[in-house]
This record gives sequence, C-alpha cells and structure tokens, in this order.
Amino acid sequence: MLETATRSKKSAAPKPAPHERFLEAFRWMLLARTLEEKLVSLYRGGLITGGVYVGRGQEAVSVACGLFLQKGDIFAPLIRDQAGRSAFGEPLLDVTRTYLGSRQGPMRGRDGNIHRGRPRNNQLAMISHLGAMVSVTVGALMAKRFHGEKNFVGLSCIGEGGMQTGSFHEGMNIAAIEQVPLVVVATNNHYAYSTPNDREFACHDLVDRAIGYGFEGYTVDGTDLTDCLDMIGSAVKRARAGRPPQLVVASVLRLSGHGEHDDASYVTDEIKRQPFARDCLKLAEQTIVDVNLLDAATLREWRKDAAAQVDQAISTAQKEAAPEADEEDWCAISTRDLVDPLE
Amino acid sequence: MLETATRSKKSAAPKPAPHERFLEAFRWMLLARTLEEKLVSLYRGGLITGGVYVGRGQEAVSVACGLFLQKGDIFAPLIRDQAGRSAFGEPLLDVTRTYLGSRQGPMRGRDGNIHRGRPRNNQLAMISHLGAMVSVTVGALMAKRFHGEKNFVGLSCIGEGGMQTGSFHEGMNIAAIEQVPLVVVATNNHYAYSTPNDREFACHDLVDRAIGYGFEGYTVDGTDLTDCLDMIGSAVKRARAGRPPQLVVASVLRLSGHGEHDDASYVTDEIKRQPFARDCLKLAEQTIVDVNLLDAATLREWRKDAAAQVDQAISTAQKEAAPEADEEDWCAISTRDLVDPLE
Amino acid sequence: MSITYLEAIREAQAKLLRDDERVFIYGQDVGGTFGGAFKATKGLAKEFPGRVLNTPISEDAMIGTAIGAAMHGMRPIVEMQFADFSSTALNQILNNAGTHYWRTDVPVPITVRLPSGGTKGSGPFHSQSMESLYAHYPGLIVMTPATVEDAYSMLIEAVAIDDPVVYCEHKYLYYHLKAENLPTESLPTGKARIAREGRDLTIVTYSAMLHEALAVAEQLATEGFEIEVVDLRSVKPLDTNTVLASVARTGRLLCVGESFPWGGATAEIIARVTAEGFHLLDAAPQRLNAKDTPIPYHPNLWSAHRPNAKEIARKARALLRE
Amino acid sequence: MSITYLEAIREAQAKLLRDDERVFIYGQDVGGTFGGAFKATKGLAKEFPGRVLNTPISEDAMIGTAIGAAMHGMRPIVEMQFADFSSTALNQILNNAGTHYWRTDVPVPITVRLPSGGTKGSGPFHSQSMESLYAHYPGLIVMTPATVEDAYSMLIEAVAIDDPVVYCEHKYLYYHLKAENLPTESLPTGKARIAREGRDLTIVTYSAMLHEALAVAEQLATEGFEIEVVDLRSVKPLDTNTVLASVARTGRLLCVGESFPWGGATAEIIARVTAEGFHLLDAAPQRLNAKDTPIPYHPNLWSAHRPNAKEIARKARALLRE
Ligand SMILES: Cc1ncc(C[n+]2csc(CCOP(=O)(O)OP(=O)(O)O)c2C)c(N)n1
Ligand SMILES: Cc1ncc(C[n+]2csc(CCOP(=O)(O)OP(=O)(O)O)c2C)c(N)n1
Ligand SMILES: [Mg+2]
Ligand SMILES: [Mg+2]
Repeated sequence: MLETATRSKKSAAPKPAPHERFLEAFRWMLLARTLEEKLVSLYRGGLITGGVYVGRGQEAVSVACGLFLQKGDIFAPLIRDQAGRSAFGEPLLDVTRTYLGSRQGPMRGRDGNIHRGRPRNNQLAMISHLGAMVSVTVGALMAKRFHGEKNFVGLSCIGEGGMQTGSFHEGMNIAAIEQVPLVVVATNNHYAYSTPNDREFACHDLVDRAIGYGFEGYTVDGTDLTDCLDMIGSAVKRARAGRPPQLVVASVLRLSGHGEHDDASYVTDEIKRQPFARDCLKLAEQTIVDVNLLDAATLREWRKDAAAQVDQAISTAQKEAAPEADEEDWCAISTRDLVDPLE
Repeated sequence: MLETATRSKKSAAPKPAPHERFLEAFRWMLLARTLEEKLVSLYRGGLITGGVYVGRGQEAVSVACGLFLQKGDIFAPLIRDQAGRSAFGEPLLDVTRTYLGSRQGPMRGRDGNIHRGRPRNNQLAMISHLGAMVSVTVGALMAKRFHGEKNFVGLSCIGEGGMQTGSFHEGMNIAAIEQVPLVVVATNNHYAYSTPNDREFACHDLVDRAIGYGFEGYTVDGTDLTDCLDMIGSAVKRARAGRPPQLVVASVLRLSGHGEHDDASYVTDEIKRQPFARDCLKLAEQTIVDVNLLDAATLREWRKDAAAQVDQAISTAQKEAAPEADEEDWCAISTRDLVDPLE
Repeated sequence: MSITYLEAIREAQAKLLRDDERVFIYGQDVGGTFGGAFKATKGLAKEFPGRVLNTPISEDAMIGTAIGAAMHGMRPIVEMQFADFSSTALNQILNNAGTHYWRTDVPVPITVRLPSGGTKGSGPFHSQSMESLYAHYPGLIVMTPATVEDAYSMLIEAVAIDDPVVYCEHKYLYYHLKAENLPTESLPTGKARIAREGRDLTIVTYSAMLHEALAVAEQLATEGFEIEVVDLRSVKPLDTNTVLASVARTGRLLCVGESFPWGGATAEIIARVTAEGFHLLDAAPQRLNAKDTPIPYHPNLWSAHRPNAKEIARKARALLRE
Repeated sequence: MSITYLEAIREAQAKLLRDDERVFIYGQDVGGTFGGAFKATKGLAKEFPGRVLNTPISEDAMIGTAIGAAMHGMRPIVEMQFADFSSTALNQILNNAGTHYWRTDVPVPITVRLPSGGTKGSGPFHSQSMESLYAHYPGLIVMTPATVEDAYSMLIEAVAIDDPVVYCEHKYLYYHLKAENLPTESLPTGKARIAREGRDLTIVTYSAMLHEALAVAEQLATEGFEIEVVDLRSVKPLDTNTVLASVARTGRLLCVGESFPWGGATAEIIARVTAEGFHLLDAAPQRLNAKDTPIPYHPNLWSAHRPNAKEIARKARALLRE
C-alpha cells in the first residue's frame, strides 16, 4: 500500500485511460489533503515551529502540474503545491522532515516548510520572493538545451499575487525570448494573503497577459479535476512539442488561511458562494461516486492508505534528531578554502 | 523671436486649429533637432564630458508627449525626449547648462545630460534605471488626487527596451489599480542600445500588453506627426476625462547611435529601408511644403530662430562657472542636523 | 495601561494619520479589516478611509509610488511585509529616493517600515536585518529603535523628517517588549542613549540586541563588572560622540549587531572609534554579529546564528580580562 | 605585445568559452557584432555561436536564468552593463544565488561581472562600487582585481569556482592599465598581494585605488617614507593574515576604498586588524573612502568625491607624523 508515494514516474508506461489518470490524480490529491490536515493539527498542537501553508482547494490544479511531468522535466512548485510535489515524486518524508525540523530532511533544518526542494532531482527549492523562480526555471531549461537533451519541459507555478512582481514579468518575457518549453500555471485563488483581486490587478482576465509575452494562454476551472488534467496536460504536451511557452490561469478559492496562523476572516461571504469556491477534492470524489469509478470500499481503503502513509512519515520524522548548532559547519559556500576568515 | 522656448503653456487659450498645432509641434521638433545637432558637434569637439543622447527620428512622438500637457500635469520624459521636454516648458538653458556642467543648471553639475528635471515644475528627473519612473509618476498623480486637484494627467515615457524591466511592469500594474490619469507612451525604436527587438521581447505587438494591465492601448506611426498628435493628444484627453490609463506604442527607428559614442553599425540595412525608418522631421516639413502651411521664408526664419536660441543657450552656459568641489556642501540629505558625522 | 512595541508602532501611525493629512500608509495587506501581516495597521483603514491602502506584491512600485507622492507634498509610510522583501525595492530606495535631494534639491520624505530581524522558525527570507545595506548608501536615514518609547517617537519623527527614512522595527520585540506609557518626549534621532551606565566595558548595540546586552550587563554585574550599554537608536546618523565618550570612561569596546558580519554597523563603529579614540582604548575593540550564513529556520540553529546573551557574555568576559 | 585590463577580460572569456563548453555569456548587448557596452565580449558571439547571448533589459531575469542554468551544469558569466544596474538583480544575487548552496547543498557557479567604479562624467548611476553590498551578505565571493594579470586570472578562476562570484572590474582601469603579457600563473583568490614593500605605513586597498596608493607611495618615497601597499584582490574572502603581517611590520594602517564610507571594505579591514592586531598598531588606523553623497557627474566634483592621490598622501602624512 505504501508504494503510492514512492512509485516512480511512469513515463515509459502506456498512456493511461482518462479515468485512470483521474483516479491517480485524485489519489495524490487525497494524500496531499490528508497530509496537510495532519500538519495543521500538529501546528495547532504547537509541534511545528514557523508557519504551515496548505493548498486546500487548490489540489486539482496542483496535482495536474506534477502529474504530466516526466523524469528529467523541471518543476518549480510554490506555496500551495503539495499535491503537485507529491505527484512529481517528492517523498512524504521530505515534507514531514522539513516541517518538523529533522536534520535528515533535504533542508537539514536550515530552511523550513514550503521552502524545500531537491534541485538535483529537478524539483526547485523556492525562495520566498515571489516571481523569482520563473527565470530560474528558464535557466534550467536552457541548460538542458545546451546539453543537447530533448523532449523536456519545465513547469513553474505562481499565484495571481506573484504575477504582479517585476521578477515574474522578466521571467515570463525571457522565457518567450529564449523559446524554452515552459508551462506557467497561475492560480488565481482570489487573494494574496488578505488582499482581494481588485487591489492586485486591474485587467479583466489575467490570461490576457499571455499574448503580451508571446505565450499561448488558457484558462481552467480549478475546481474541476477533469478540466485541470485536460488543460494543464495539453499545455505540457504543447510545450514539449515545441509550441511557444504556455500560460494556464486557474480560478479557485483558497480554502484555508494564508497560513495556519490566519483565520481568513477577510474572505467575504459573497466570494464563498461563487462557483470557484467549491472544493475540488469533494467535487472529484462526487464524480468518482457518480460515475462509479471506484466502489466505496476502495475509496475507504485509499483514505486509510493515505492516512497510514502520512502517519508513518510523521512518526519517522518526529523520531529523528534535530540539527545541532555545534555540528553545523556554518559555511555558506561549497569551496571551503575560500570561506572568509570572519570570526 | 526668442519667446518660442519660454512662452508659457496655453491651457487657457482657445484650442488651436489642427494645422496650428501641427506647426507649433513642428517648431519644437525643429528646435530639438537643432539643439541636439549642436550638442553632438560640441561632443565631437570634446566640449562635453560624459555622453550625449539624442532623440533624432523620435521628435514627432516626443513633441506630442509634451504638447498636450498643461500646467499642473506631470511629465516623466526619458532619454530621447528633447522635443517633448521643450514643448512642456523646459528652458533650453536647462539643457545646455546640464550638458556643459554649469553650476547654474538645475543639476548643478551633480548630474548630467538627460538625467535632469525640475520636479517642482512637474518635470521629473529620470534615474538611469529604466522603468523606475512609471510608478513615480503614479505617485505624483496620487498626491494630486489626495490634494483634491482635478483635471490633471501624467505622462510617462518608455522605450521598448525599458518595457522589459520588472519595474515597468509593477508601475503599469499599480497605475491601473490606482486608476490614475496616466498616459504611457512607449517608443519602439527597434533597438535597445545594440539589441534588436527579437532579443527584447517575443510578443507580436507590444500594444497587446495594454489589455493585460487594464490599460487602453493604441499604436501610432511615430514618423507621422499628424498621427502622433492625434493619437497621443486623444490619449491625454481620455486619461484626463477619467478613462483607464492609456498605453500608446509608437514605431520609429532611432536615427542616431544609442549615444554619440556609438556608430550604430549594428543597425541593418534592411531595417533602414522600413517605413518606420523615415525621418519624422523631414516628413513633417514635407507636409508643410505640400499643404503650403508655411511659406519658404517663414520656414527659413524659424530655422534661424531655432539656431539663434540654441546658440544663445550654449554660449550663456559656456560662460558660466563650473561647480567647484570646495564650494559643495556634500550633503545627501536636506536635514542638515541629521547628516552623519562621517569623515 | 501597558503597551507593546508593536502597539506603539500602530499608535504612532494612528497619531500621524490623525494629525497630518499628508500621511498615508501603503503596503501589502495593511488595509481592509486585516491591518497588516503583524497587525501594525489594525483598524486604521476603517478609521482613516482612503488613507491606508493595500498594494499588489510590487515592492519596487510601492516605493516608486511613495517617492512620487512624497515629491508632491505627501508623507507616505510604506510597510514592507518583511524587511527581506525590500530587496526587490532596493533600487528605488537607494537610487531614486536616496539620490533625489542631492540631484534635484527636492527632498523625498518617505518612511519605509522594515519588519526586521530574526524570530524562531522564520528562516532565511523572513529574518533579515538590512540596516547595513541601507546605511552604506548615501541619502538615507536609518533608524533602529530598541524600545517601545523609541518605536513610537522615532516613527513620528521619521515622518516629520524631510528626507527618506528606513525605519527598522524588530519583529522579535513586537510582543516581547512592553512599556507602561507612550512617551511624551524623547531624544532626537541621531543621539545615542546610555541604556545602562558602567565603567568597565562599553557595549554598543541597537535594536533587539540591546536587550541581550542589558541581560549580559545584569549578569556580569553579579560578577562585579559594570558594563555600560549604549543604544545607538539610529545607525545612520551614528552618534560617534556618545560612543567615544563612553569608551573614554571604560576603555573597552564591544559592538553587537544582528546583521551579517562582513561590514556593517559593528565594523563602522569600530572604524570610527579607533580612528578618533584610539588612545582611549585599553584593549582591542571587539564585535559580535550573526554568522556569515543565511539565517536558519530551525530554532536550534537560529539561536546560535544570532548573537545571544551567552556569546556576548563570553566575549565581554574575555575583553574584561585583557 | 601590450594588453589592457579590458582586453584581459575579453581574453579570459575567450579562453573560457574555448576550454569549457559549460560556459556561456549572458547580458545586454554582449552578443551580435557589438560585443558589449565596453567591448568586453567583442567578437565572441561570432567565434562562439549560440554561446554569447543578448538579453532584454531584465537584470533580475538575467541572474535568475543564470542560476537555473548553473544549477544544471552550466557556468554562465553574466555581464551587467554597469555595476549600478545590478541593484535590480540584487534580490536574485543575494537571496537566490547566495543562499542556494547553504539551503540545498547544490552550489550555483555563476559569475556576475560588474563594470564598477567611477570615471569622469559618468554620474550617480554609472559609477558605483558595489562590492560592500555583495560582501555583506553570505554566500558570495567578491573579487576586485586591480591589475591586468588579476583581471585575467581571477576571471578564469571565478568561473572555475563552484560558488557564485561577483567580479568587480573597474571601468577606470579598462584602458588606463596595460601589461606586457597575460599571466601564466597567479596567486589564488583569497590571497592578498604586497604590491609594494615598505616599513613605515601600510596602505590596504584594492581595485582602482591600488594605483592611487602606489602613486602616493612613490611620492612619499621622495620624502623619505617607505609605504607598504597591500592589494586585497578579493574583498571576500578578505586576507586578514597578509594585512596583519604587514601591519606588524609597519605599525600603521590606512585603508582606502572607492565605495561609500558607511560600512564596507575599509571599515571591515579596520575592525579585523584592531580585533586581532591591536597591539601591532602604533597609531590610530585610518580610512579613506568616497564621500557620502551620490557620485557627481562633473569632473571637478567627481575627482573630489573619490579618494585621490592628494587626499591619500595627506592622510598618509598625518598618520606618519603620529
Ligand atoms: C516579493 C514578495 N513580497 C512579499 C511576499 C510576502 N508574501 C508571501 S505569500 C504572499 C501572498 C501571495 O499571494 P499569491 O501569489 O496570490 O499566492 P497565494 O498565497 O494566494 O497562493 C505574500 C504577499 C513575498 N513572498 N514575496
Ligand atoms: C535597468 C537598466 N539596465 C540597463 C540600463 C542601460 N541602458 C541604458 S539605455 C539602454 C537601452 C534602452 O533601450 P530602450 O528602452 O529601447 O530605449 P532607447 O534607448 O531605444 O530609446 C540600456 C540597456 C539601464 N539604463 N537600466
Ligand atoms: Mg493568491
Ligand atoms: Mg529602444
């Protein structure tokens, strides 16, 4: 059962039928939701230092970001991309170790929560400064082209808030100039922290930015898993096939606070009644039930499996030692003989 | 005769007939061209320290930027806006004093060439970092709104190269959010220094960026003075009337080097043959002759007048003393008792 | 009544909005019902409609807009959500605001609030102390208030000053620090304060490290040493005279700052004191800064990365023995 | 043969492109037939097709792209058109490149070339020396070559180093400085060089100021003083040992740098020397920097704004008298 999180990417396997892909995606979403709910309860219990940031309500978009990428593709997830990270191959232990400050995690206690990644495995480690990772993704793709690699793509995630940074603009523009096979998935979850769209931008539709960069632009209903899989899947396919860079703008509502410290009391009732405020996970489950893709027992089994995986990842990380200051080498550069002899 | 450069804005006067406006604009263009040719020859003669940057070929766009602004409007010109600066009311002496390093110029030898302005007279003093002046213009307009002023606009210039900066993006976006009465005139002169358009951006037409910001967008033939006056004039009018911010994208060729140190040998023959490579000043003069707006004697008179104004501004500035280090107070802040007692 | 450092910042802004119609507040999430990531502007948007404005995530444009408004008669206060994010506004701060008066004779009275410094679990991008970057460049005043009283009075002063002010408020002090009352008078900016008198050693510091230094002074008092603690209050201008006068009394100098070690405030103090007060020193002046790595997320690492009371005490004792 | 500082930079890049297929050059106007605002890449685009690429005016993205490429096996050299414009890339340099190895264990071998320092008539935005900003933050190596030989060999070394390097090349030296040959061997980065031996006073400096210091040493020699001149070569790492050894010989220290006075390299040197070599000093260590204003356009002002031979000589004489 536990292989769900660790089975390798199936790039060589035959293309799954649409409903198989749907179920696979759903299972990652379920895992992400389960994991994040657990992280939230640990946070509430005072067991996590720093913030907890979840992707509740955004799992359908996110999972589609991770699911179509193959080994060798570049993925630059952001704050709300647990589903996509898992689908891309991030072990649950990377998450729990980072949140719980295990010295064995990929960040070794040096960085926390969502600021994690494994650049060697093509999962970039976001910095906080929004927008900054787009051009980094472009550079990674250029490196692959320099190396003569073929058939690769990169996917970089952004929120509608991050789209307003200068860094994002420069990254989009340079991607189009360099004609790298890039997909940018922008999730408009209607808030940047507490700030509603009307103080974030003034255009009618963010997808209208695509043309100004020389990207191809698409919109997607982020609450609808089928739509997400279709639209993001085909954007990835187009980028891989050599079409111009792709911008996909998804519409959802963030179904949580900005972080778990935030009660999101600024979210208006009116917005909560919008179609984009629906819970993509519930909708996907409803589809599964309606179309009878799974029987109730299997669904129950999947839930249990997700919970078991999460529990194990948490209990493993919890048992691991924290980093200790006197075991740190406190070197910010890898070239040890060039470390400045500052006291 | 000399009043051309100093007569005050005619906002209260009745609206001039189109051909009067055309002639007025032409006269400023002529003055700018005459001035800049003289500055170039001073530079070649080693009489100007630092660079000389001219607007040759861009006078029609530029003059239209300055001409429709009234007292109280904000103008943020850039590198190639001599015509617009003059039309907005910048005295020629400001130019010659700055280029020649007179201590009496607005920059007092502290800054040079195009980096000049009189913020108190609403002509902003650009910093070199491109894109940075858009948001500054927005702020100035917000201040006016805070003060309860009415009926004002701001106009901020940019090149197609500067449009690729993050700063420009943020400035455009915040302008639209704040719904300030702003016109941004972007001049695509087909090069940023030596870099041709295909390494600057990859969209089909830069005006397509307007929609993504919530601006109204227009294109204009920058070689055609009538078109420039029409399009920029009406953009200013729309902004003043409360329409959303306006983006006008003009197409021209820079008919000079980036600066006078640059022979522009990278400009291809093919591009020199394009319609946008025509000289707007020659075209305007041709129109004047064709439609018989002026007789030859008056035209000659205007030329002589322009030359006389320029000569006078140069000879005045040349006679003035240079700044001296021991008369500088070397204070970067105005609050003298908070100057840091650094040696 | 009891008021925190954070509340003092909020109260100062409320007063500024009340007393001066040129003031407005500009920043991410400062408005609405929310009142900022740290609630430093809580309630102000409602109390002062149209004057506490949310911005997009556009630090460069936030500062650019403030500069334009300031040039035209307003007194904007820009809140950066975290000091660390001001890196993307740095060009506007240094090259536009910082040069404007000198170039054009028109000052730019903006106040940029930087929630600064480390707190546990905040990591490399939500913990930085950037005062040394901003002080290095000409044209800016850099305030680093360490007390509730200074947080209040210096913010009010910042807005009154005609020049750009970078106001570094320390997040660790937000809730930790309390005072009985808001001050009615205060030292002017540019004057350091003797936070504790002593005669054996001078510790010069500012912002959150003041409290570590005071704790050390307290502790060393039990060992028979009298430590004088100088709170710089602003790192630019930097009150060299007060520091020199203290070193004249004690003969020993330890400078403590939370920013990165290379260059910066502690080096600047030492360079000044040794240039002008070399003969006053009975021992080599020393300094203590954060370590030369990004700021770690994990509390175990973080508390060793910043200078802490234990380290300061160790350094102080070594200096006292010399 | 005679080769300028600028040609050495071009030659180093040609060699790097020739010898190492991971290298590419990225920057505004570096490509085409143009070869950069200063011609530091002249001819290279033609000689190495597809590896010398013009970029849009997007400093943040230029560095971001380089980081991504470096992380994946390339060795990008990014040319900033002027150091001053790196302010808009500073976030990527400090917070992305500078933290990456420490956070992820994956180093980011980018080289950022900054055409630095003042030349007459260049004004506030084309004259800056930014080494102190970059050295203040962790994670970067900051080179400041002062000779043709170092310009060449340190650039080659910069690209070989697995960590991000900020390479500050001085525009004033581009044409002014010539050497007979390119070096075949060199000191490694991190080692300062005794540029002139002496026993009365140590002047520690780097980049263009080295030549002012050497001129002063020459001049003071006629007055009977022997000045030792130390060329730091890199300000981070900073070779404290060589400086201390020199001060041990001379007992007197003057630090000269062209960047702004508050904080920065000269303060850092003094803080280190006084902490570790206090007893070696016979007089108060002094420093000389540019003035604390933006860099003026007019040559009359500019030549007084930067430290110049006359000022250095004045300071040196005063120090020698003490
Ligand atoms: C440059 C920058 N400024 C400010 C922040 C602080 N910040 C973190 S997340 C956030 C809101 C992000 O909104 P959005 O991009 O829409 O993503 P969402 O949180 O909605 O998923 C802000 C302002 C930041 N990370 N980066
Ligand atoms: C942020 C920034 N980077 C680099 C430069 C150097 N630079 C000055 S002008 C110029 C080209 C500008 O091109 P464009 O905006 O098209 O204006 P044009 O010169 O064509 O009128 C460059 C790269 C700059 N001024 N600002
Ligand atoms: Mg959002
Ligand atoms: Mg151009």
